[in-house]
Amino acid sequence: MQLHLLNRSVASSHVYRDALRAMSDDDYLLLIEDGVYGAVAPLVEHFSSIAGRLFALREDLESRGLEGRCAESVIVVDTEGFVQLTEETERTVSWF
Amino acid sequence: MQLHLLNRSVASSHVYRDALRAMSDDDYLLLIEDGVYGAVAPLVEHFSSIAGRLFALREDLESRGLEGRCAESVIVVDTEGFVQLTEETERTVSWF
Amino acid sequence: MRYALLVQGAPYSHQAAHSALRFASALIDRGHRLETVFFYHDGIYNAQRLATPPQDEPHLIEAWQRLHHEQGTALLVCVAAALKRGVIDERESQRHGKQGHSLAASFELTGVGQLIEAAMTHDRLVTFSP
Amino acid sequence: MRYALLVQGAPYSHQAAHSALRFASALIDRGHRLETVFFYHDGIYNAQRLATPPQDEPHLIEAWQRLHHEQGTALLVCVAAALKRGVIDERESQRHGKQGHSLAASFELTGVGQLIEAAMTHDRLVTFSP
Amino acid sequence: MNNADSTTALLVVLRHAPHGSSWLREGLDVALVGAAFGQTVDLLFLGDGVQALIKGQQQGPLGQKGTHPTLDMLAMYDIETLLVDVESLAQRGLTEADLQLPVTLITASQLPHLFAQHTPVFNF
Amino acid sequence: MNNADSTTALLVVLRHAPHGSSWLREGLDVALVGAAFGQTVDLLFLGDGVQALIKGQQQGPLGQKGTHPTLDMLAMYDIETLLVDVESLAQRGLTEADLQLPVTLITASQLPHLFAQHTPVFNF
Repeated sequence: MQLHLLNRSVASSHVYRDALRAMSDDDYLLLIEDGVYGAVAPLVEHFSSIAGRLFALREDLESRGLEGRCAESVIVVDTEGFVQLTEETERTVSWF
Repeated sequence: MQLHLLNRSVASSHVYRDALRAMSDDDYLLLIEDGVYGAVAPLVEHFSSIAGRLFALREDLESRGLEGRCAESVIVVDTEGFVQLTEETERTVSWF
Repeated sequence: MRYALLVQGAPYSHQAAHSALRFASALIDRGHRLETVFFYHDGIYNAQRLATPPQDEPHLIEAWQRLHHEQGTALLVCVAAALKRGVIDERESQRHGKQGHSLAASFELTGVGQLIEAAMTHDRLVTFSP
Repeated sequence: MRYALLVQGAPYSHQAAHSALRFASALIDRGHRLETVFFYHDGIYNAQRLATPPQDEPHLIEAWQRLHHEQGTALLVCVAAALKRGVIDERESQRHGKQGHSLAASFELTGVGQLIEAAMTHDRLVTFSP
Repeated sequence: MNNADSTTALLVVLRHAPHGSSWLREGLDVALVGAAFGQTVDLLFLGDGVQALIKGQQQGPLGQKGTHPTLDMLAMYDIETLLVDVESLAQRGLTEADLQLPVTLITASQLPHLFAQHTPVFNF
Repeated sequence: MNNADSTTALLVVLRHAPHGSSWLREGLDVALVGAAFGQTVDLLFLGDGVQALIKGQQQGPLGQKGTHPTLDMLAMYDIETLLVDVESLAQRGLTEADLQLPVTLITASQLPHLFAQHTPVFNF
């Protein structure tokens, strides 16, 4: 089981598609940095195939003014939660 | 009349869309660096709206092994031709 | 657990270094050990000795150095990536007939082999890229 | 015509500097004048004094310096972008209580105002970005 | 306007989001300095750049400065024309009400004219 | 293989095109060093990375080195598994016949398994 990190907005980069294609059925995806723009409707629809396994980093949402805009389907974690996700998964793969 | 430069592949970046949207009817678009991957079929279809005004830089095609693969609709220029395009147009706008 | 970080973004150009430092602090707070940070690609600019950020901005190079002093974290800089980008230590400088050095204290130039080893020997490797 | 270039990519990381240098040479061959190159964003790393590329790779910093010597091209480096990234001259180094400098010869630190002026006073401004 | 004599205004196009990279900050610096030098400066927020205007932004991790305070200073520099691409807003689920400042909305058909009428154009 | 004892191989994912940036070169360096250290290394060409394999590449401007000579050296380092994402090829109008070296084609359904079975994964 792996944790994938994505730091690009789905609105400007195609890399999220490769990240999704590389994910196994129990893998997690954590949106960080500019990736968190993808946690907001309507862009979050690009992640409908991984409902329940999509996370976004609270600090990056907050700094971008997105905390109240984040879709309900996204699980928001702070950096401590990010570390926890790396504990629970075997390996981290970064997409940029 | 303006010369637009694009250095990103249409296969990985959306920026070509904004470049096309910003272009006037007589503007030119020159593909350079990784932008030249967009001069090859089927990716070149993304530029069908500017047929006759789409250029690609020969040196960047050659170094990437694309010289023989470049679509016929694309006007290939070398760096001297690139300079000429900047002479003929009032202004250059770079998209990256 | 024993963590290694791979940092590939230049400081002050991309958020990679900020994110990595914040992650570093959180993993230490959770009782883990940050043994190694490996700087590769433009990440090697994090070891730039003369970085002079504005007073109201975080000094990222000093933040890395604090990790080294307080946690014993090894700050490893890929020598091939660093040399061509002009981040070099006194020894490399002399070897190439140059004057002066640009590698900040507490960072050390090393080979990519150390990254492979870090990946093999640590429990976790997390990459922060531009 | 009088040309200015704006270079925003780090050498050896992105093709921007290569492309800009090739364009520079071609415009000179066509009888134009390259008066100014302005380095901004990660382009300021083109002025990194201690860059030590492998022998089989082009030395981009020296290529810029040749332009300066042979064509009188001004090599202007944005001081705000350069300071935080650690590319500083002797004067800034002393002013900030540091030892040594990292700005290559023939390059000069200057403000963004010079970029605005270059854009206004030259016939053409062409930007090369990462 | 500072420079009513000038026949054209300078256009600074902002296409990057805050925090993730320094492009937005460095683009704004060009705009501010241009204005300080007496040029008329128009700003165009395009693509991810429209996210610079989202209300309620804060500092980033480790005290990384945001660009939202700079936006509030634009008026002091006589930068009053904030052009925003409608399509970029819509793609991101944003409306004018979500933005920190009053803006002028630009439709697709106006975009080419904007680029054609300004000299120079700085694209960040 | 150098390291038949090792239960897992190292996966280096190459996602960037040659010449435009140094990502591809630096990713290949990690693969070569990994192999020199006795690890089993598999390469996956994904997205723009498949363009690294296009036949007939040359030096870039000013003698900028390409990565195509490095690819020819992979076999000497016992890096024999060159995995190529079929979908990335198709999107770019490429087929196996366009490539410089023999490769193993990977379909969408095999991709997750590849990432799951290798440790570590370096994504460039």
